[in-house]
Parts: sequence; structure tokens; C-alpha cells
Amino acid sequence: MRYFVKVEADGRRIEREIFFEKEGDVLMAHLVRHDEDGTEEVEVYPIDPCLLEKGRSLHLLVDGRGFDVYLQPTSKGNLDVHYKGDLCHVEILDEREKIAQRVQGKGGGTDPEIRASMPGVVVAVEVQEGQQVQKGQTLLVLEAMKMQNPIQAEADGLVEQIQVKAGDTVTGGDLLLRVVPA
Amino acid sequence: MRYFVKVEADGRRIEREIFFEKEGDVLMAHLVRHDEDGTEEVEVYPIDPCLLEKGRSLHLLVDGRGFDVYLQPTSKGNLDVHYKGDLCHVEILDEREKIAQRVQGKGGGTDPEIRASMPGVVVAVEVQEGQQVQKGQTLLVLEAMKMQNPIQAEADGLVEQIQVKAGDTVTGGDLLLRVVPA
Amino acid sequence: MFRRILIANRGEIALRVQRTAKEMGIEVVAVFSEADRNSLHVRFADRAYLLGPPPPAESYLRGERILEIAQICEVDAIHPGFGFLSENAGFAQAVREAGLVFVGPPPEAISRMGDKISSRRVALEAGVPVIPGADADLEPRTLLAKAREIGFPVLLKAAAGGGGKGIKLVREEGEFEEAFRFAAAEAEGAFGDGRVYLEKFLDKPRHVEIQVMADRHGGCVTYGERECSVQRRHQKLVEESPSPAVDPALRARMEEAAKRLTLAVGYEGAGTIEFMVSQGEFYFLEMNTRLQVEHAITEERFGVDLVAEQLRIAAGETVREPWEPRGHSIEVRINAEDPVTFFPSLGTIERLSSPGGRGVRFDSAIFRGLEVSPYYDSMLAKLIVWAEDRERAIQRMLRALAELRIAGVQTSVPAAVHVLHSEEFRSGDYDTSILEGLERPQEVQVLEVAGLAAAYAKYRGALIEDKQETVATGGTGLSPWVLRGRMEGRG
Amino acid sequence: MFRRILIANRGEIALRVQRTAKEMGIEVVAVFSEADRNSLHVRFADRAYLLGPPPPAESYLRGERILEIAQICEVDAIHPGFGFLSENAGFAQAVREAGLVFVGPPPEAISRMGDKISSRRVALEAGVPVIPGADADLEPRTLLAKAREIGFPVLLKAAAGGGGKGIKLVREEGEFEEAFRFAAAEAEGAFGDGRVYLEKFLDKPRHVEIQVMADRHGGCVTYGERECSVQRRHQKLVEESPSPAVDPALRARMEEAAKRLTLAVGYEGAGTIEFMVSQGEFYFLEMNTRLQVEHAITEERFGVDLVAEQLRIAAGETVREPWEPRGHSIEVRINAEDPVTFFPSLGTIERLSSPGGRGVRFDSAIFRGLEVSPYYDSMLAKLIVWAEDRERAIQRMLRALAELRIAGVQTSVPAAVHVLHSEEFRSGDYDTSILEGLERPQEVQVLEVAGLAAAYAKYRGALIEDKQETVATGGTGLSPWVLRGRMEGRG
Repeated sequence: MRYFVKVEADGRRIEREIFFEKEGDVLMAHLVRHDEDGTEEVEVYPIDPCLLEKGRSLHLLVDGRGFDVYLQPTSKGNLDVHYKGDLCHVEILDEREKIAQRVQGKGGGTDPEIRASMPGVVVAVEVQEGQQVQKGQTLLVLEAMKMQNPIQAEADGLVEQIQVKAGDTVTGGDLLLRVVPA
Repeated sequence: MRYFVKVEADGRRIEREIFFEKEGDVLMAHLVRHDEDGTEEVEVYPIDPCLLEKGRSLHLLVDGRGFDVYLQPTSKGNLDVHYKGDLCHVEILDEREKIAQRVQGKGGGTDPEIRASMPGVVVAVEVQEGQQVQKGQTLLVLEAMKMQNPIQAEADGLVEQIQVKAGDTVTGGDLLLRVVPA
Repeated sequence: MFRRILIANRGEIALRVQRTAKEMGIEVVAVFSEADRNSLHVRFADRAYLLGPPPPAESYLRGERILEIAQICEVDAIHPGFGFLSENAGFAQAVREAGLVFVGPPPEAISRMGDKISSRRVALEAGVPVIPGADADLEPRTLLAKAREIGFPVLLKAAAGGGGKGIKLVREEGEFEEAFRFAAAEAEGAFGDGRVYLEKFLDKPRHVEIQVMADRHGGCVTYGERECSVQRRHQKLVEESPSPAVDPALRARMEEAAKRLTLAVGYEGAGTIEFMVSQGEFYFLEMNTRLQVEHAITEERFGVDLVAEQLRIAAGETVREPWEPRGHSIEVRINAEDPVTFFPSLGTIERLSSPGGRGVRFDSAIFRGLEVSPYYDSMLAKLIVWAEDRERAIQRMLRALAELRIAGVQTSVPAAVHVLHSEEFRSGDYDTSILEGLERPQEVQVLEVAGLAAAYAKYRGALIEDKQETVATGGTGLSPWVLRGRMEGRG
Repeated sequence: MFRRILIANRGEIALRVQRTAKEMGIEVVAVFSEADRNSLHVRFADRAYLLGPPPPAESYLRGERILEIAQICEVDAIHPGFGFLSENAGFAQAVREAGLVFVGPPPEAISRMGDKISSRRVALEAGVPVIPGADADLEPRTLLAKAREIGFPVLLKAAAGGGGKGIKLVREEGEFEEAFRFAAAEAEGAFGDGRVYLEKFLDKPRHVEIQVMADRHGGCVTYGERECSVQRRHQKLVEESPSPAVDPALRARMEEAAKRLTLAVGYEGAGTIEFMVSQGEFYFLEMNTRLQVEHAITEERFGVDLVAEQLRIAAGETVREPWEPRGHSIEVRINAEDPVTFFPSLGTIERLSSPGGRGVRFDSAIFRGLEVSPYYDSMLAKLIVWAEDRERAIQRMLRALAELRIAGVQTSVPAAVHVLHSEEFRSGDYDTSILEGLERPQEVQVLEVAGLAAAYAKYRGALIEDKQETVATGGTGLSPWVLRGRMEGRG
């Protein structure tokens, strides 16, 4: 099975195709990089992995060098990989999922429903129904944990419906508003 | 349901009979002490319990006073209760178990098979087959974790069979010898 | 000394105060909201009482309820921690009137220093420098005259503004009139109030504060400074002591000014004088009339327990001359938040492993199983290190942050690691803008390892979304190839 | 300074050394046995290599294998930690011959000080007091003459003996002849060797050691003493610094003697001179030519990193004059053992929660999920506290021990708590016999609470034997009655 990973951290982004093969007792990791000019470079490393804590903690010896990481699945089905206090975001698909995604098209687009991710109080609603908004534009401000948290549009779109007004108390999961992607 | 507890720590030992009753929202703990002269004294406390970590950690507010303990079941079906670094050994039976124990007699006696509780090397065997031994007498010495650990008789008895000799390497669970209780 | 005290707070600071009280042989009464029944500050206390539902207004801010509990438990004193009622003069007064000791300054000192305008007046009277400027005036000429006196560049600020809005930088006199018209119009438009005031523009401002401790007998000592310029959303993220921007002469002047101000206001207990420092000059900003979150870095350098000093002084004792400070200390605040957007992150702490070893102090009240609640501050923990010098302290902090594991919520740790690795921070030459535009592209090797780790976990079937489900644990299937392979290759 | 070092050890001390190396910017190569693949000293290292199967003889004692790895990884130096190869002169020599630096003394110094008889000779030559006595002699008159010289009481000891067998106390001259006959006969009977030697009887002996650090340029400094009299089965359990039995004059004499001995033997690096102290006099016992388990209490008082000093000196630098010591430090060793029988306790660490806050240092390599292995030493962790004075340090240690949770194996924590609460320890007037006959009956209230807790857990059905099974978790069903009940009762 091949795995397709997109890794992003601190503004840098890489893509790799990875697969594993046993050579005798030794597990070999193959990292395939597709360059812009169409060439393919493959690096092969012997690895000695040690999974702990129900698969959430992983120590990899890659050719003798140690990397101790922990893995946290995120809400979108992707992974946060922590290493020495740093954080990398990883999107991962295996061959089957990759094919399934191609068939579906670009992954279904943005969900029009914007919900509260935590309990809080709506401090301000900064848009009106029927208004065109741009990706990243602040739609409303939610106060939680003593902080003002702007809720932003995930994509360009049209504000179809607003369910809350300033002063409303919401709990996690409550529908705040609907923005139909353009 | 009533619970019969025997608690021992640092040379002191108490016995109590305990049961719980709700009074409105409040849980009341009744501690019954049977004095030597046959009298029964009962203390009643309102308690606010908070169980954590799958029942292994318990915080009790007893009439406003806080007690934070953790509970470790021991191999004999009893409990070690840790409180502020101190350790109490608790034997506990509920009414049904208490009755069952009375029917069985005094709890079945001592297991004649003495097994290694950990891997190690037998340093010395200090008894012979056919020898009478007393409770607490050293039967053999096992070296493990850089330490010499005397294995002692759990009760008075007769050494029926010795399975190891000095210099033998044993793993956890290996039969060392059989002592038939007197 | 007190026999029993009540700590009117929760979480990390409640536990911090409790630890010292216990070590001094003082009994501790904790209070808690319904959200905090299983908190460590409750579980470790000698006694604990419920205040009410989770919202602070219904629990930790209910002064009269707290006083009732204090009297039922017959405590001698109330320690307010920080936040909640700690800077509430009315509560301090009520504690006094109930015949108990408030571990903090007199209510009058809280009132006078708690208000920005009145504390600025106290500072001016005490001869402590404040940021030069002029009050709002609709007449531009008045402000221009003042601007000439202060010297350009200056800032024009909307009197009704805040949060960085309606601020206009004026570099030289020629720009003044147009800038004023623009600022006034913007202020009118944004806030419906066209008044504009003037303030000296501070170049590369740093936020540096002095720790003071005063007793009721006229004694006052200072414990050097803390550098708190690493902030995001006006909240501190990384603090250090001493400040790389403060030399012995400046420190002496700042400590002297802080002492003067403290004595001028009839202060008692622990307090912090916050200053802005720019180009070798310092300006009074405000006074915090309570213990500061970042007090621990001062404790590490001076070998002092500031909470113990608070309690001693509240019991009527006198201040003690501090030991000579040693080495360097850094604190990182660990908040439950997205490390990029700084948006709060809620959830349950699924895994916690705290760092250990020499010079590492972990002040927190978190535990495996804690649900991070939306009702309170998002700070989970403070990680404090001490070392012989600044370089070693930075290295130790990075080492400790690498050892720390908190799973279940996102934390500010990656942001702190980012700062500590940055050239700006390492040089010591940074200011309050350090977090804007800090760039440190991650090494490709780290990205590759992250991808490899994710792929391996998926390969082993370990990546199950449902957090309750048990996953096969590896680590026993040993591959002794590493050594053998290398040995053979060389042999 | 070194670029990369190999740490030829495991567990807590391997991690301890690794932390300092990393903080100094030195890369770390770890080695491990098959039992330690998931250990923290492996997981936190820059590189890690397998040595072999779990038994030490097949892994951590394989000097030639360790040297092979060192050369493959191109390390500059090898740090041996303590135990395993740390006092093996042959290994130190082999490291030298491989062109690498051994972080420790020269092989010759290890040899001379490693042997009890030769080190006693070195001490005598250097004018350092040893326990007065006379070598075994079959002629009682020779020994009696010596006994008169030393002064009574004296001990007669079987030359072939050990472990306290064949020892006879002689209080006064009149008892001598009969005692000698008895001792010789007992020695003959027990060991088949009737030789008996003479040693001065030390009343209430204490075990006190001096930390030394020497460089190859003739520099040598000492870092005061450590009191190590709290022992069971000849293993230390609780250590403190300074020693309550050592006054400044005695300390100066002991430090001077330790320095003299260190210089006499051409020593380099960190070492510990162990003394017996009795009635204001001290006697050389032995020298440990390596870092000591309890080195951390010295670090806390002197603000020094002894591992960093070891590395600096091994790299050819000179010793540094220590800072003035401050406050008081205590260490508790946490072993996996039955707290009453001291029998080792094996199992898996199911839960771990380390103590936090000011003045608390937790040095360990344990983690949730660790299987405590029978192959190695039973020490799980060291808990070290520092405080302004001894009383606060004791209180802080008790507070920290109350916060610590290790579940899955039994530990020596209850034994340490026992000692720290005892009148003997608190008075400071204790000796190596402190653990014999220490009595502190537990309070009835604590026993009642333990019983109540067990009953409640059983009532809630939480006491399921099978450790894998999930149990209903409480803590949410809140009973707000406590406060209400009390309030109403008073109102």
C-alpha cells in the first residue's frame, strides 16, 4: 500500500509518496518525491519503529537517528504530528482513498453551515443576510475563555441565513450562520 | 449492602462495618465500630465523592474535609489505599462475601506451591525436603534486580518438594518448592 | 503565622498558593465551582466548599459567599490569587470588615492604583516618569505646541478608541495638521467621538516590570525586573529575567522609581510596576496590585518564595532583604489555544507528561482527564526554567518543551518554540512586536519525518479516529538490524 | 567542547546526563538493550543503537561493543553514568586507547581508589584519618595492645566475615580476652577461618560524603557534604545536604582532607569521598570514582550542574570556584519495592503523575506503560527538593510525595514518608540505624478514610480486578449539599 502525504509547518509544505517493504528483518521506508520537471527521486531508509500509547506515540529510528513524535488526529480526519514542541499538519491518503477522492472530485467543497466550536457569547455580528463575503472575512465575533474570537468565512460566498444576534449565548455545535460558497 | 473492612497501616489495625444511605441529595456514610465489650458505636458523615481514572482515584469530601486517595487492587483480592504517600492495606468483604466466607471456613488456607514472583537466580536453598519449617522462615534466596531476596514460608508446614538448586536461573511463575501447611 | 487560610481562586494559581501554605504548616480551604469538582486545587486541599455554577459571576466572583465560607471554616486570612477578586477593592474592604486578613494591599491602594488615570497621577506626583503626552483637545494648536515640547515623532490617538484603532503616527511637524484632521475624522467615524490626544511615540518599546514587596512598617524591597515583551493579543507568552535590555544603572533607576511609587501609595504586600522601556528610558504604565502570573521567574533567580513573603507580610511581619540574584530564568505560558490563530482550544487532556530534571519547574493544575472548560482563562500551565546564564536557560527551555506532552487540546507550545528558536529572541534585541512577522521555515527533514510517522501509523492501522477505541500497541517487535547492519557494513 | 558523546548507561542517569549534554549543544548517542527499546533515554536521544539482550553482561557491560558504536558514530567522548562500566578501569583504559575521552578519572586513579585496601593505604599516606584498628592477628596480646592505643570500646571482627556476622563489641579492657576467644571461635565456626581483626567502635555512626571535582591542571574544588545515613539493606533511601551533624569547622576539615586525598591520587573529574562521622570525628571509608546517585542535592544548593562540570573538565577545562551554597536540599529515592519488606516489586507503570511547583525536581526515566524489568536496578526515580531551610525542605518533600502518584508497582515512598515524619529524622540527631525500629502508628482517621474509600469504591462497583476493564467514572454527579447543609445549619 502506498501513502500520499502532504505536510505543512511554519509556511513550508512538502508532498511525498511513501511505502514500506521488509528486507529480511529490516523494515525499509521508501520516500518518493515528484519534482516539478516530472522526475521522481526515491530515498530509502531502514527504520526501526516503536509504537506506544495505543498508537498515539511513535519513536522512529531512521538509520540510527531518533525521532520521537506524537500523533493527534484532527477533526478533519488529518493528523497533527508533534516533534520536539513543533507542530506539523499532515494530510494523508492511502491508494484507495486517493482514487476515491479523484472520483468524487475535489473533495466536496466547503460546508455552508458555520457552527460554534465552543460555548460562548456572540459579541458582534459583522455581516448581514444576503451579503457577499470573501474567504477570511470576519462574520461574527464569539467571546469564550475571556477572549474575543473572530469567526471567519472559509471560502468566498453569500450569507444565506444568520441564526444569532449580538448578546446570544451559544453552546458548542450551535448553528451560527449559513454561507453558501460562491 | 454493608461492607466489612479491616484496615492496617504501620502496625495499627481497625475494623469497621460501613454502609451508605441517601438523605435527599446527600450521601451519608455510616461507620459502625464494634467495641470489645459488645457495644456498637456509629458515626455518620455526609460525603461528596468524586471517582476518577476508571475508579482508581477517589476524592472524598467528608463533611467538608478533603481526602484524595488512590486504590490499587492487590494480588490477593484486597486493596492498597494510598493517601499522602502513606499506604494502608484494606481487606474488604460485602455481606454476601462475608457469608460465603463463613460457610467455607477460614478462607481456604495457604497455597502449598511457592513460585518465583520475578525472574532471577537462586543464590541459596536453605531447607531440605522433608524439613519442618515455621512461618516466616527463609526457604531460599533469590537474586533479582541486584538484590538478595529471601523467600519465606507463608505458614508453618513441611517442605514436600524442592524444584531448584543454588545457581539455577528461574523466570517469573516458575515453581520453586512445595510446602504443605501444617 | 496564620493557622488556616481560604484561597479564593481556582486552577494553577490556587494550587500554587496552596503548596506554599501547606509547606508553611497552614491549613488550606479551597472553593470551587461545579465545573471544578475534580480539580487539583480541590483534591489537594484540606477542605473544599462549593461556590455555585461554572460562570465566574455565579462562583469565583461571589465575594459574599466566599466570606460566608471563610467564617464557617474560621479561617484567619483570604488569599485572592490573581484575576477574579484579587484587584477588587470592595472585596478587600469586605474581608477587612469581616475581621479577616486580606492577603494583598489595603483597599485604598487597590483603588488608587487600579484606575489608569489615577495611577498615572500618583506616578506624576511621585516623580516617576510617565509617557509624555497631552490630554484630548479639539484644538490642534494646543496639541502641536505639546508635540514640539515632547519632540517628534508622536502618536495621535482617538480618546474613545482602543485595540490599536484610530492611531496615527506623526513623524515630523510638517505632517501634523493633516494627520490631526485625518485622526479626528477617523475617530468621529469609528467611535462617534472626534476627540484626539497626544502621546510620545516609543521606538521599539519593551514591556519591563519591577517586582516590589512592602510591609506595613514602612519597609519596601524590590526583586529586579521581568522582561515581558513577547506578547500576542496583548497577552504575555514568554517572560524572562533579567531583561536583556536592562543594564545595572537602568535597573537601579527603575527599582528606585518603583520603590518610591510603592511607598507613595501606602502599599502593602506584593505588587508589580509595569514600565515601557525604549532607548534606555522607562515610563510608568500601570501597577498590578497582586501577584503576577510570571512571578516564578523572579523566585527562581532570587531564591525567594513570593507567596510565603505575601503571607508573612499579611501576618504583620517585615520585608526581608533579598538574596543576590543568580543566573537566568524564563517562563513559557502554556495556553489551550491554536498555536497559529491563538483561538482557544477546548477538549479533554488525554495524555500528560511533564518535563523533569535540573532547573525545570512545572506549575500547573492539569491532569489526565481534565476537561478544559470554556468558562475560565485558557492558561493550562507555566513552564519555568532556571540556568546559570541566558543561553543555557534558552536551551533548557527548548529541551523541557520537547519533553512536555499534552494531548487532547492544542497548545501555545509551538508558538513558544518558534520564539525561542528565533534570531530576534536569541539576540535579546527584541520588542513588543516580536511575534509579528516572525519567520522560521521548518526544516524539510522534520516535515519528512512527520510524513513518515503518519504513513507508518496508518500502515500499522494505528490511526483510528475514534479516540475510545483500543489500538494495537507496538514496541515489542524488536528490529535489531540497526546496529548489525551498520556493523557489517563497516566490518 | 565535545560535538557528540555516547552515554554508556540506561534509565534515569542516562537521561540525566543526556539532558545536560543537549543543553550544552552536544549531540547524544544512546545505547540500549532489547528490554529498553521504548525507554526515554532512547526516545529522547539524537541517535540510538542496540547493544544486545537484556542481561547486563550481554548489553550494558559489553565495553567492546560500546566502543564499536562510539567509533561508528564518531563521538568525541563516552560518559559512563554510574554503575555498569563507570568504575571499570579496563574500560576507561580501552576508551583512551581508542582515541576517545572517558568522562571520568584516569584508569590508574580508578584502580587505586576502587579497591578498599589500596584506597585505605592511599588515605593513610595522605594523612586522612581512617577508622583506627589493627589487621587480623592470631595473638590476642598484639590486638589488646592496639586496643589500648585506640581506646575502648572496640570491635573484634572476623577477617573472613561480612554482613554483620562475627562481630563482637568489647566495652572495656577486662572483657577483652574472653571476647577474643569467643570471636575467634565464632569466626572459625561460621567461616572456617578463625582470624579476627580490630576496629574502633564508632558510636552512632553517620555516613557523610564530600563531593570533589578536580581538573588535570592541578585544580580541585569541593562542594560541601551530603548526609546519607538513612539506609536500608545498605542502600540509601533519603539524603540531605547540608548534614545536621556537620558544623562549619568539621566541614572545613573534611573538605580539606577530601581535597588532599583527591590530589594525592592524581584524580580528574567528579568524585565522592565517603566518611563515617562519629562524635565530631570523621574517618575515611571509600571513594566513589564517578557521579553519585545523590549528586542532585549538591547541585540544588550550589547552583552547579555537576554533569556540565564533568564534561567541561573532560574536555580539558579547569574547575570553577563554586557559588556560596544556599538553603537545604533533600532527595528521596523511589524504588520499585515493597515498602515494608524492601523486596523488589515488578509490574507495569499504569499511572504516573509527577509533583510540581517551586523547589521540586523530579529526575526519572519512567513513563506510563513502562514495564519495570527485573534485569536492572530497582530505582524508578529520584525526587529532590530545595528550600530556604531544613524545616521547609522536609515540609516540601512531604507535600511533593503526597502529589506523586505511581500506580502499577509498589514503591519505597511510604518508607520515606515514614522517615520524614519521624521525630528522629526531624531532630536531625539520627545515625545509620535510623530505619531499625522506627515507629509511627498511623492515625485512626487515616485508617478510617482508607476503609471508607474502599467501601465506597466497592459500593460504586469500581473495584474490578481485571485491570483492562473499563469502570464507570464518577465526578460529574455533583452533590452541592456540603455548603448548603452547613449554611442552613448556621443561618
